[in-house]
Amino acid sequence: MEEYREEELTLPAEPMLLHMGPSHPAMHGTVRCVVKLDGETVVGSDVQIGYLHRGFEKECEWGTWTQVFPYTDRLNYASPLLNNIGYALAVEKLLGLQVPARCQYIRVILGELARICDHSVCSAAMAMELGAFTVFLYLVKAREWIFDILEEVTGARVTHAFCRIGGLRWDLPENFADRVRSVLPKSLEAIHECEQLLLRNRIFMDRTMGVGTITPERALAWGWTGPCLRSTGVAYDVRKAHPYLVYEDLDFDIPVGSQGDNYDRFVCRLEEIRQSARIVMQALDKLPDGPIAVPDDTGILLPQKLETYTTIERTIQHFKIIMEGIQVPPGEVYSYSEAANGELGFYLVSNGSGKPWKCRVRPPCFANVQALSELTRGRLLPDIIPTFGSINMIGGECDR
Amino acid sequence: MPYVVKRPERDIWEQSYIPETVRGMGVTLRHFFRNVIGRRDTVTILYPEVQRPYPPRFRGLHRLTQRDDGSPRCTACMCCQTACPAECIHIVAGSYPDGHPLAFVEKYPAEFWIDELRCVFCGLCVEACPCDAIRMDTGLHARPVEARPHLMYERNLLLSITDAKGDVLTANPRKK
Amino acid sequence: MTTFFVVATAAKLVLFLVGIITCGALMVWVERRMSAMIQDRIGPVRANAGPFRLWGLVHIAADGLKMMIKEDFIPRRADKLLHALAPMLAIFPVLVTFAVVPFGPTIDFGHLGSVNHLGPLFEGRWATTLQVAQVDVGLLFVLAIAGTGVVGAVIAGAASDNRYSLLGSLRAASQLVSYEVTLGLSLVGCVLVFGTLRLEDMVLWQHHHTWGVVVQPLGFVLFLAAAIAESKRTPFDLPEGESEIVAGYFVEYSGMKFAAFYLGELMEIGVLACFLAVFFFGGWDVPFLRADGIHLSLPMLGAKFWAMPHWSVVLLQLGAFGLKVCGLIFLQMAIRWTLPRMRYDQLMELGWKAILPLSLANVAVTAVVLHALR
Amino acid sequence: MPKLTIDGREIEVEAGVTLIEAARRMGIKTPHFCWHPELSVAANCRMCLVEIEKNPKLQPACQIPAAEGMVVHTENPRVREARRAIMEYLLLNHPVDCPICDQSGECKLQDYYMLYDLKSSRLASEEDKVRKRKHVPFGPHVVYDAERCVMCTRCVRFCAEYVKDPMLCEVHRGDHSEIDVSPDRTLEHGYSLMTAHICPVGALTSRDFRFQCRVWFLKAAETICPGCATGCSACLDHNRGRAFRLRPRVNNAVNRCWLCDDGVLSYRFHNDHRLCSPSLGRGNPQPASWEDALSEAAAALGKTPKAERAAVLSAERTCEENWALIVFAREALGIERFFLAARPDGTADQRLRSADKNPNRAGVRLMLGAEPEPMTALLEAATAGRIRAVIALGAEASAAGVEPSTGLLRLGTVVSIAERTGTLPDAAHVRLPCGSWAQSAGTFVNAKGMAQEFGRAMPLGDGLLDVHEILARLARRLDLSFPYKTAAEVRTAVAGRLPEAGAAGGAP
Repeated sequence: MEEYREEELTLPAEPMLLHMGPSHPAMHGTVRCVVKLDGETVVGSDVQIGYLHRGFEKECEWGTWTQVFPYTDRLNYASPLLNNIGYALAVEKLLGLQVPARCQYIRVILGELARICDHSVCSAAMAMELGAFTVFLYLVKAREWIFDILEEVTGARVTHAFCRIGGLRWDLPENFADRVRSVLPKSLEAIHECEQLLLRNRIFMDRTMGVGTITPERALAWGWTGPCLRSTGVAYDVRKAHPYLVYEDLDFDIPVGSQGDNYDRFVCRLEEIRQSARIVMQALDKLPDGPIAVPDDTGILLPQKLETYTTIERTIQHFKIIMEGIQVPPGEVYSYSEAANGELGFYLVSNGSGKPWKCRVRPPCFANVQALSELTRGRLLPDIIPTFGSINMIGGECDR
Repeated sequence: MPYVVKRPERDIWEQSYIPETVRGMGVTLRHFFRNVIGRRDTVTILYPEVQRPYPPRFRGLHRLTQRDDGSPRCTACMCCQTACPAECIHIVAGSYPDGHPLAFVEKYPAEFWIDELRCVFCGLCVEACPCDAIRMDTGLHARPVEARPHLMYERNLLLSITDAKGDVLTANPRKK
Repeated sequence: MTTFFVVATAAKLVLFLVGIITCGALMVWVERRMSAMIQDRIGPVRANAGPFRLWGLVHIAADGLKMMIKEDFIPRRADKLLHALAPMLAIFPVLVTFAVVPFGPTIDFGHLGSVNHLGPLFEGRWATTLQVAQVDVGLLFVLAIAGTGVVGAVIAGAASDNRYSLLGSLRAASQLVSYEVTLGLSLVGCVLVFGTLRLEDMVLWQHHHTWGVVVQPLGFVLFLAAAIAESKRTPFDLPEGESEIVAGYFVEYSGMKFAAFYLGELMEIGVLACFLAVFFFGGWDVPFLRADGIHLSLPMLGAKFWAMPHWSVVLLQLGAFGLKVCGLIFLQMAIRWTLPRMRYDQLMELGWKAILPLSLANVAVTAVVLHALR
Repeated sequence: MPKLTIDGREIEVEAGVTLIEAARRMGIKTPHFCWHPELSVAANCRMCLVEIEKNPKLQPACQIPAAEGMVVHTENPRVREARRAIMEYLLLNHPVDCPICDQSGECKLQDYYMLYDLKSSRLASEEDKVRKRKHVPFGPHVVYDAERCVMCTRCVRFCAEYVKDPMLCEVHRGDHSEIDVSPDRTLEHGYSLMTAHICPVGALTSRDFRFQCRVWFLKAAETICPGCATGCSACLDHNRGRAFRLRPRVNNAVNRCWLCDDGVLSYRFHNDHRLCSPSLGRGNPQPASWEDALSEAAAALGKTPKAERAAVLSAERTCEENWALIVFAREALGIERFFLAARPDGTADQRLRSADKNPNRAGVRLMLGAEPEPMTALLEAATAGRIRAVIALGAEASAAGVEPSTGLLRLGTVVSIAERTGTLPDAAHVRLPCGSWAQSAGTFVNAKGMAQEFGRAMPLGDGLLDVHEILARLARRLDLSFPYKTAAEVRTAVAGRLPEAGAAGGAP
C-alpha cells in the first residue's frame, strides 16, 4: 500500500472571503469585517473601521469650546451624557475649575443613568444577535424608561448636549428623585427577567462561555479598558483608580470576571448596571443643595438669563462668550473618565483663543475593537457575532 | 471592592436544556398572558393617535417670540447664528425707518431663516439669545415633509408658532 | 371507486389546500401578534379595514398584496431556472405531507343523526375518513416527503450566487439531513407501540388505549426538538441565522418567491403540529368520547354514559384536533421567542451525540418493554 | 533719556514719552478709551490709571511723561480695582444695547468688562438709567447714540486737530453730557467716518456699515485703498465673498492712521456692478463660456491688421496687470499705440485726498516707460478709422469733453478685461471678467511715486480669472507667445521697473 498524506486525500479548497458589513445586521455601528473562512472556521479576519468617520476632531477645532458638546453627544451615542461629562471635565481641568458639589452629584447621577442605558443596549444587542430577540426588547424597554427621565432632565432623548463647561444646562426638575426611585427598580426588574432568560440557559452558555476569550495580559496589551478589561479579572475602573467628581464619597464595587470570555463580559455589564443603580440611589440621597454651576463672575458660563436680559454687564459677558467662546488659557491637558466602554480620554490643546486648537479623543472601543481579529481567529463564523456584540463597538466613538 | 461575577455550574439542570427552557418560557408566557388578558404592559404607543407628552424642556422646533405689539422680539443680533454648530440659522438685519413706533430699537430681522433639516436641536441658539427671542419650547418635533423647502422655516412662520401652551410671548421682562 | 369517493376526496383536497394556505397566512399574523404580546409591544395594527382595525388581521392581506407587487429580484449571475424552482421545491413537501394527516374520524353522511353503538368505524356507502389520502405506509411517506424539503433550501442557496446563501444552504443541508435521522428514529418507538405505519390507525390506537405522549414521553421531546430543527426555527434557525448570515439561503429572494419560503416555513410549523398531535396527542381523540357518546369512567364516580349523535361526536373530535394543533403551534412559537440561537457545531453535536443516541435508546427500551409485556 | 521701571522691568525712553507709550513699547497694553496716539491727551476716561510708587493717587498713564527712576505698576490689585470701578461707572447708564449695537465685537467696553470687571450690575432697575438721545444723524455717514457714549472726546479732538474743523463739542454736564454738532452744521468734512472709526464704543457708527454684518463674522485682510492716487494703507473687512468696509492701517509714510470717507467706502469697487461671467455682444450682452468668449476675442483681434490694433491701459489696475497687457500687446499683437483709461478727477485736499482718483496712474507710466496717449486720442483715431480693434483693461474711461462711449462704438472690435461694468465693458464686444482689486495681488504706485505692494485680500470668485491668465489663454488661442505663466513671473518682471518700495504699512 502506498502511503498518502492527508493533504493529498482531501480536495483542494481555497478559503472563502466573506465581507461582513458595513451593512450587515450584526455589524451595527457600521464596521466591516472581511472574514476568511475555511468552511465556517475563521482563518483570518480583517476588521475595517472608519465607516462612521466624520472628522470629530477637526469639527471641534472649528467650533468654540461650548459648540463641541453637540459633537460629543455623537461619540458614544448609547451614553451621550458620559461623553458630555468627560469633555466638560477635560476643559475644566484645563481651566483649573472645580464645579460646585451639586453639579458634581448631578453629573454622577446622570452619568450612571447613561451607563445603565449603555450597558442595557449593549447587552440587548448582543442577545439579539444570538437570536434572543425578546431579551433585546426587554432591555430596550428598561432603557426606554430611563430615557424618559433623561428627556425630562435634558430636553432630548439621545442628543442631550446637557453639560456645560463649569456647570450644567439646567438644574434637575422637581420630581426627579422620585421618578428615578420609582423607575430604576422597574428597569432592574426587566434586567432580572433577561438574566432569567439567558444566564443559565445552556444554549446561551454554549454560545458565550469560552468564546472570545482573552487573557488579562493580552487585554492590557491591546489597551483594553472598561467592562471588557474587567471581565478578564483586572479590576481597573477609573472611578476607583483615579476618582473624579464625587465617586470617592460613594460606595460601590467593581464586578470583575474570571475568564475574559463573552459570558464574563455580558455578566459584568449586567452587574455594573446594578452597581450604577446603587451609585444613583446613594447620590440621590446625598444630593446637596446649591448652585449647579460656577458663579457668573468667573466669566466661564453664560450668565443668568434674567440678568442678561436686563443688565448691560451680563449682556456684555453673554456676548463675549458667544462671540469669542470661553477664554481657556493656553496649555494642554489629558483628562480621562470612565465612560460606558472604558476609559474615555480627551486630549485638549488650547492656544488661548475661544476655540480648541486641538481636540483628540481616546475612545475606549477603538482599543477594544482592535482585538476582535485576534479573538475570533480559529473560531467559527457565528462566534464573531457575540464577540463583536460583547466588545460593544460604537461607531460614533470608534471612528469619530 | 472588586468581586468576581458568578458563573453558573453546568450540571444536569442546565445541560439538559429543558428545565431552563421551561423557566424561560415561564417568563415570556407570563408577559404574554399579562398582555393578552387584562393588564397591558406594552411600552409602545400607537403614535399618531396616542401622543407621548413631551416634557417642558423638550427641544422641539423653533419659534420666534413676539413683543406685546406683535413685532418680533428678535433684534437680529446674530448670537444664535454664531452659536449654532450646524450653521442652520441665517439672518438678515433690517432697520426700522425713522418715525416708526419701534424706531428706538432700530434693528429687526428682515429675514430669518432656520433650516430645520440642518438643525441638530442642541438648543445652543436658545441659550445664546440675549433677548429670549428664539425658543424651542413649541413641543413640536420636525415632522416629515414632502419637499425640503417645507422645513426651511421663515421669519413669519417662526413668529406664528406658539409654545406648547399657545403663547407667543416671552419671559423677557424688558419692555423695550 | 365510487363517485362519492372521488367527490369526497376532491372536496377534502380543496378544503385542505385552502385551509392550510389560509392557516399559513394566519400564522404570520399569529407569530407577529404573539411575539408582540410576549415582548410588551403592540404588534402590527396599521392595516385597517375601513374603520376596523381587526387586531391587525388585515395585515395578512396587506402583506400578500405587498409580496405580489414587489419586484422579483434575481441576482445577475444567479441561475435563473434554479432560482425560480427552489421556492416551489421548498413549499412542495409541506403541502404534500398535509395530505396524510388524519384530521378527523371517519364520517358517515348516511348516519349523521344516529347514535351508533356498534363501533368506532363505519363502513357504509356514504362513509369517508377525514384524511385526504390514506396511505398504508403513511409514516414512511411523511418522512420521505419531508426529507425532500432540504432540496429547496440547498438549491436556493446554491442558485443565488451569494456567499451568505451558500453558507445558509450548506448549513441547511447538513442540519436537515442530520435531524432527518432523529426525526424518524424518535418515532420508531411510537411505531412499535402502535404497531402500525398508518397514521389513521395510530390515532385509533391512541383512541382506544392512551395518548402517545404517555407511552413515549422521551420520544415526544426528541421528536419536538427534531421537528423544530426540521422547520429551521429558533433555536435551530441556523440556515437563516439573521444576525450571522443575514437571511441564509433565501437572502436573494423577494416578492412571492420569498413569500413561498416564508409561508412554507410557517406551514411547516402547522404540519409538525399536526403530526405531533397525531403521534403523541391522540389526533382527533377526545378523552372519554367514543363514537356513540361520552363514557365517563372515573374511579370515584363510577361509570356514566351520555349518548351523542354521530354529527356532534365528529364535530367535537374535529374541534379537539384543531385545538391540539393550535396548542402545539403556540408551544413552538413560545419556544422560538424564548431561546437564543445555537451554533452550527453545537447543533450537530446535539443532533448526533444527544438526540440520536437517546432516540436509539428509546427504541431499545420500548422494544424491550413491549417484548416483556407480550 | 529717563530710565524707569514698569511692572518690574526697566525701560529707557526718550524724554516726553508718556507712560502708556512706554508700556506699549514693552508689550504691556494699558486699557484706555480717550487716549489716541495721533490726538492730544485728554485723560478724561481714567481707564489708564496706573500706580506710580511714592505717588499717593493713581495717575493716568496717558498723561504722565516718563521720568527718571519712576516705578510703575500697571496690573496690581489697586489698579485693577480702579479699573473695575471705572467700568462700573461707565456701564452704569449704558443701555442694554449689545444686540442692536454695531460695535459689539470690537467694543472696548466689552473687552475691558471681561478683563477687569465681570461683576453684576448694582443698579436696582434698568428704569433708573439716564436716558439720552439715540440714533441722532450727525451727518450723511455717521449716527450718534448718546446713551452709549463714554465721553472720551476722541471724535471732538479728531475734528478739531486733524480736520481742523471743530464742529463737534460736548454739551450738558455730568450724567447728561453728550456730544453734539455745532448748530447749523452737519458732520461732513470728508473724514467723518474716521470719527466712527476711532470711537471706542458704539456711540458713533457708520450709516453705511450699520447692520450689514456683525463684526465678529468679518475677516480682515491688508490692502491698499483703491480710491485715489494717495494709496492709503487699509484693511479690508469681508465675509463670504462680500466686502463690507475699509479701515485705515497704520502707515506713517502715507496716511498715518486715517482714511477719508471716500476711501472707507471704496470697498464698493469690489461689490458693485460686477461682471461675473464672460459675455459677448455689444449693447445686449449674452453670457458665454470662457471657451467661446476667448475664441471670439482671439478671432476678432486676430483678423484686424496689426497697425489698426491698439491697447488701453488702466490707471485703476495694478502695475502687474498693466505690464502683462503691455507685453501681450507689444509682443503678441504687435501693438504700438497705448492709451490710458482712468476715472475722472475729483476734489483734493491738503490731507489725504488726491484729485486723481486712480490708484495707479504713476504705475502705468512707469510700466509703459512713456506717457500713454489719452482716451481722446483713441476716440479721434477710432473716428478716423485708423484704429479698428482695441484690447482694453479696466472699467472706467473718462475723456475730457468727449463722451467716450460714442467714440468707442465706432471701433470694430473692443475686447474688455474688467471686473465690473463701466464705459469700456459697456462698449465692448467681448467682456472677460477679472478679479477686483481686492481679489488681485499687485502693486500700486501712488502720486508720490511710492510703489506699494499688496496681496490678494479675498479669494478670486468662481468664473473669474486673473488678468495674466486671461492674456495667456488669449495668446494660446492666437498661437502667439506670451512669456508669463504665473503671477510670480509677472511680478519678477515688474519688480525691476519699480522705484524703491515705499515704507510698508505696519499693523493696523
